Amino acid sequence: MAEFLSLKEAVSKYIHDGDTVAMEGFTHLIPVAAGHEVIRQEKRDLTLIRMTPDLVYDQMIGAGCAKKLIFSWGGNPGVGSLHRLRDAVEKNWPNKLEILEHSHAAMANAYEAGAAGLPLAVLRGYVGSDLPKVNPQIRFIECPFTGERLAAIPSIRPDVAVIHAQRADRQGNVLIEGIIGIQKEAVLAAKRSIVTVEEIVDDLGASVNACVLPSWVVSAIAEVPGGARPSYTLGYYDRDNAFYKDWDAIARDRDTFLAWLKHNVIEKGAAS
Amino acid sequence: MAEFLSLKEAVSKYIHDGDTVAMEGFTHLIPVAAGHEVIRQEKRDLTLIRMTPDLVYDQMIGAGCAKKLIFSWGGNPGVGSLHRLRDAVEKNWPNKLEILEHSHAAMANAYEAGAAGLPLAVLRGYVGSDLPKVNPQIRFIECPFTGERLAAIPSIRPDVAVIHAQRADRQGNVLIEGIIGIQKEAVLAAKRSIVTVEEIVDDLGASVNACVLPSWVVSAIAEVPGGARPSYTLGYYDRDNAFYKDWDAIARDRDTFLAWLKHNVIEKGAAS
Amino acid sequence: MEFTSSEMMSITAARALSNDLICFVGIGLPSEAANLARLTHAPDITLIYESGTLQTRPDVLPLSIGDGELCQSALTTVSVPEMFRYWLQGGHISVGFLGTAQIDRFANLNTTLIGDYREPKIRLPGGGGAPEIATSAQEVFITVKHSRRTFVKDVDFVTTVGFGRDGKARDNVPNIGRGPTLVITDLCILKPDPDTRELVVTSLHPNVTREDVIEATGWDIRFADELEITPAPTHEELAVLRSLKERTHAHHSGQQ
Amino acid sequence: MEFTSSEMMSITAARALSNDLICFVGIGLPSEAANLARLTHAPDITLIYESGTLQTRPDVLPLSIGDGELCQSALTTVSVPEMFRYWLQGGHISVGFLGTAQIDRFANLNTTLIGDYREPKIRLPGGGGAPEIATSAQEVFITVKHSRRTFVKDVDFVTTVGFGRDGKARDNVPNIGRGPTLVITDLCILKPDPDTRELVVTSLHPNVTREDVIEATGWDIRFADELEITPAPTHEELAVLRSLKERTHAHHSGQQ
Repeated sequence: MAEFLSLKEAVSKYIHDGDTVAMEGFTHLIPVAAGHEVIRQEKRDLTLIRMTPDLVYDQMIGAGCAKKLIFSWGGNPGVGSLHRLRDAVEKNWPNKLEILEHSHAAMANAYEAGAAGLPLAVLRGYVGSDLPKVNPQIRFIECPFTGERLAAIPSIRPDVAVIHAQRADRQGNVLIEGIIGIQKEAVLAAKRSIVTVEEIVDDLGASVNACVLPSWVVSAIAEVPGGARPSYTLGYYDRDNAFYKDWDAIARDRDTFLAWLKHNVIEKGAAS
Repeated sequence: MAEFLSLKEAVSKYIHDGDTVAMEGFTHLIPVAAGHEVIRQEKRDLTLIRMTPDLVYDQMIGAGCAKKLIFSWGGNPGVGSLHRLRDAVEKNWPNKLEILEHSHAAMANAYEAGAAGLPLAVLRGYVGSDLPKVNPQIRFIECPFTGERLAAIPSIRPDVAVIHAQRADRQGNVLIEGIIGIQKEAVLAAKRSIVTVEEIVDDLGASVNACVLPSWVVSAIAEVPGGARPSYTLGYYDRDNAFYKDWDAIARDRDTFLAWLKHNVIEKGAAS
Repeated sequence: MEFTSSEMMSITAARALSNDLICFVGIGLPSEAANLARLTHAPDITLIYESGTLQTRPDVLPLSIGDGELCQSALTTVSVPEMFRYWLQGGHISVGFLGTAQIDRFANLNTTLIGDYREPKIRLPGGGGAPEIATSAQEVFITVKHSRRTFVKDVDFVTTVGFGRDGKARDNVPNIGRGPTLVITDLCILKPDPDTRELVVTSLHPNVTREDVIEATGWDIRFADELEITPAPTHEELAVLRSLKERTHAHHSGQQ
Repeated sequence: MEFTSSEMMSITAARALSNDLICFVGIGLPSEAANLARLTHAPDITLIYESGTLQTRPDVLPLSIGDGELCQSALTTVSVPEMFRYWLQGGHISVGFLGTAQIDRFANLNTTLIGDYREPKIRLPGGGGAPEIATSAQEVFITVKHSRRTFVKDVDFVTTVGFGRDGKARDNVPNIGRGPTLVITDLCILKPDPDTRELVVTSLHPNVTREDVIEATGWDIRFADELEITPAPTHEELAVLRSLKERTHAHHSGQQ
C-alpha cells in the first residue's frame, strides 16, 4: 500500500545515489517539485531517464545530480536548447554526462514493455537511422512468421519512477487525467515509485475507464500543490509558457543558472 | 469516414464468404444482432475469431457459417459447454470445424500487436503447456538482451471486425465504456469494421481519456438498440443471465437448436 | 451445523486468503471463495477479474468474469490487453485462483479435452487465462472436486502447467511464479512436496477418512506425516456464504 | 500584400493539406501550417499531436505538443505508448510533418548534432518522434528554412531517414510509408525524383530566383524542366495566419 509522506521524506526514503530514476510527464504533469527536492538533497550519480528531459532535468543536470541520461528529445519545446544539458554533453560541465539516445517511439515501447514485465520491446523502428550506430542497446530481430526485420530494445525498468498526478484518495489510489503520457507505464515498470499530487480527497471522481493507479503499485504519495509548475496540471493550473521562455536566458550562462538554483531551489526548502 | 448504414446493408457490404471475422466483446457488448444478420445472410466458410466464442458463435457455428474457429475459451460462462461448438468439433455437425486454440493472454497480445501493425506478438506464455504441440502458430524466440525464452505468435489482423458500442456521434465517432475488453484493438487490427450502437447522438459525452474510436478507423455504423442482447450494454440494459442458462438446453439438441434458430433469427428480419 | 462438501471447499479456500493479497479470480468456486474472504476476515483483499476490473467489490457473485457489477464496483476498468500485459504479466498478482477438469500428481491441469486432441471424446472450454495465470501469478491456488474423474494418473492434455509431467517444468525457468502452492478439494487440502513437487495430502476435512481420499484419487496418493484435520466451517462462515449465494441466485434469475 | 518568407512557407505547406488527411503534427512551423489549413480550406482535416491528443482543434498554436488546449479540444487523449503503437505504427497517419536542422539531397534529416557524435560541436535536441514518423506515416512533408546551413551536401548524422545516403534505404523494406514527398522551404518547393529520389526544385516562390536557391544550397541542386512559380499568399491566407499567430502570442505571453 502507498505510504503518505512529505516530499522530503519520500525523496529521502525512495531515491538513493546511483539509482536509475524516471521522472516522467509528457509536457504535462512534470514532477518538477520532486526534481527540486532531489537537487536539495544533493543526490549524485543518478541515471536520469526521460523521453523529453525538459527544464527539470536541465536543472538536475546543471546541479550535478546526474552521471547518465537516457532520453529521446532534449530541447526546450518551442523555445530552443536545454543549455545545461548541452554544457554537460559538449563541455562536461559540471561533470561528464554519459548519454544514451533513443527515439520517442522506442522509449514509449521500452516503458510499455517494462510495465509488461518483459525484457525487451519490439517495434518497427530506426529504419535507415544512424542511431543504432551510436546506441548499442538497439538490436534487430527477424519475425519468425514473416521474416520482417524489426528493432528490439531493452525494456525500461527503473529503480524508481516519480510522477505528478491530479489527486489521490485516502486509500492511496491515484487519478491521472488529460495528457497521461507514459505515467502509468513508468510507475508499473519501476521497482519503487513516488507520486506527488495536487490534493488528497475522499473520492477521486474517476470515470469508469479513467487512468487510476491502485495504491498497491505506489510506494509513496506526497501532497504537493503546484508540484508540476512551470509545467501544468489539467484542471488545476496552466503551463507557465512565459517561464519556459525565460529559462533560455537563465540557463544559458553557468553563473546565472547557479544563482537561480540557489535562490529558487537550494534555499527554498520543500514542505517538510 | 464511417458510413451510416442499416445492419443489413453493413453486413452485406462488409462481410463476405471466406472472410476472417472477429466479433469481439469480452462478455460485455457482444455484437449478437450482427451475428444473427450474418446467419440470416447465410455467410459461409468464415474463419471466426473470438477470445470467448459465447452464444453468438455457438449459434453461427450451429448455423453452418464457420469453417474455422480461433479462440481461447469456448464455454457458456458459469453454465457449461457450448453444445453447438462441441457438436462441430466432436461430430463435425453441421460441418467440419477446424480449430486453432490459444490462451487468453496470447490472443489479447495478438490483437494488440495487430492494432500496432506488427506481424507478431511476444509474451511470457505457454510455459510447460501442451498447446504449442497442437498449435503450429506458437513459436519461441530468445531475447537478444537476456536470453530469456519467450513465446511468439502471429498478430491477429482480421478481414473484418464487428463490435457493439454504447453510442456514436453524427460524425461517426464511437464511444465504448465499461468493460472495453479488446474492442478497440479488434477494430484497429482489421481491414474493415462494423460498429453497431445503441444510439446516435449529437455529443458522445465522453470523458477526457475515454475509449473513443475516431470515425476514420470505422467502415460502417448501424444503429441497433439492444444489439448486444442477451449480452449487455453498460448504461442501457443488463445481461440476460437467465437466457444464458436457458441456452444450455436449447443448444444441447440439434432439432431444438434449429427450431430456435428458425423462430428467433431466420424469420426475424434485422431492421433493414 | 450441517455443511455440504462444496461449502467446505469454498470456506477452506477463503481461509487461505488474506487482506494484503492481490487475487486474480476465475469464475465459479474461486470467485465464491475470494468474495467470501472479502466479506469475512479479509475485507481489504484486492480482487481482479480477467475482464479488466481492478479492485472490484461485487455485492453478488458474477455469473461471468465480465458481469456489469464487476465493472461498476471496480476502482477502474482497464482493457483486456492491459490486464494481461501490465497487471498479470507485470507480476502484480499475488494469488491466481484456478479450477480444473483434470489434475495430476504434479498439479498439471487439463481444461482442454478428454481423449485425443484430433478427435476428442469430450471437448472442454480450453485454457482461457489459466496457462499464463499459472506462471505469471506469484503463486496459484487450485480448487477442484475430488474424484477419480478429476484426480487422474496422467492428464489427457497439459493445458496449464503445475510442475510438468516430471515435476521439473519450472526448474531454472526465469521470471515465473512459484506455481501451485495449495490444492483444495471437497475432501482435503494438498500441498506440493518441496523437493519432488508431488502433491501430498496435508489436511483431511471433517468426517473424511484416508480411504475416502485414496478411493477418490487415480494415483497412489501420499499423506503428510502429521496429517491435520481441517477445522469445520464456523457459523459465521456458513451464514455469510449462504447469504452471498442466495443474493446471487435471486439477482441472476430475477433478471429477464 | 507584403509577406515574410516564413509566412510563405506556412501558407505553402498549408495548401498541400486537405480535408481527408490524418496529420501527425510536430511543433513550430508544421503546427502553424496544419492549423492554418484547418482554419481555411481544410476545416475537416484531422490533427494528431504526439502527446496523445487525437483529432484536436486548438484555438491557438501550442507552444509544445503537450499543451493543455490540445487535450481539451481533442476527441479523446490516449497514452503515449498507444499513440506510437496503434495510431502511428498502426498506419493510420496519412501525413507526418517534420522540421529539421540539416537536410541532404536524399531528404535525410539531422536533428541530433553538428560535428562528431562523441564530441559534438553543437548538441541538438535529438530525433524525438521523427525516426518513426518518417517510416510509419504514409508520406512525409518537410518544412525547413533554406540556407547552406540547413541544405548540406552530407548531413553530420542521419537521425531520420529520407531515402538514405544512397537514395536506396527504402528499397524493398516492407510495411513502411513512401517517405518524403514534399519539401517546403522559404525559397521554393522540392520533390524527390521518382527514380533517383534526389530532391528537385519544382517551384520557386514569388521573387525568388534560381540563383537564390543555388546560393542557398550546399550541393549542386537540380531544377525541374518545367519550373513553376508558387502562387503568392492570398489576402485571406495572410489574414488568418496573422490572426492565429497574434492570438497565440497573446495567449502564451499573457499567462503567468
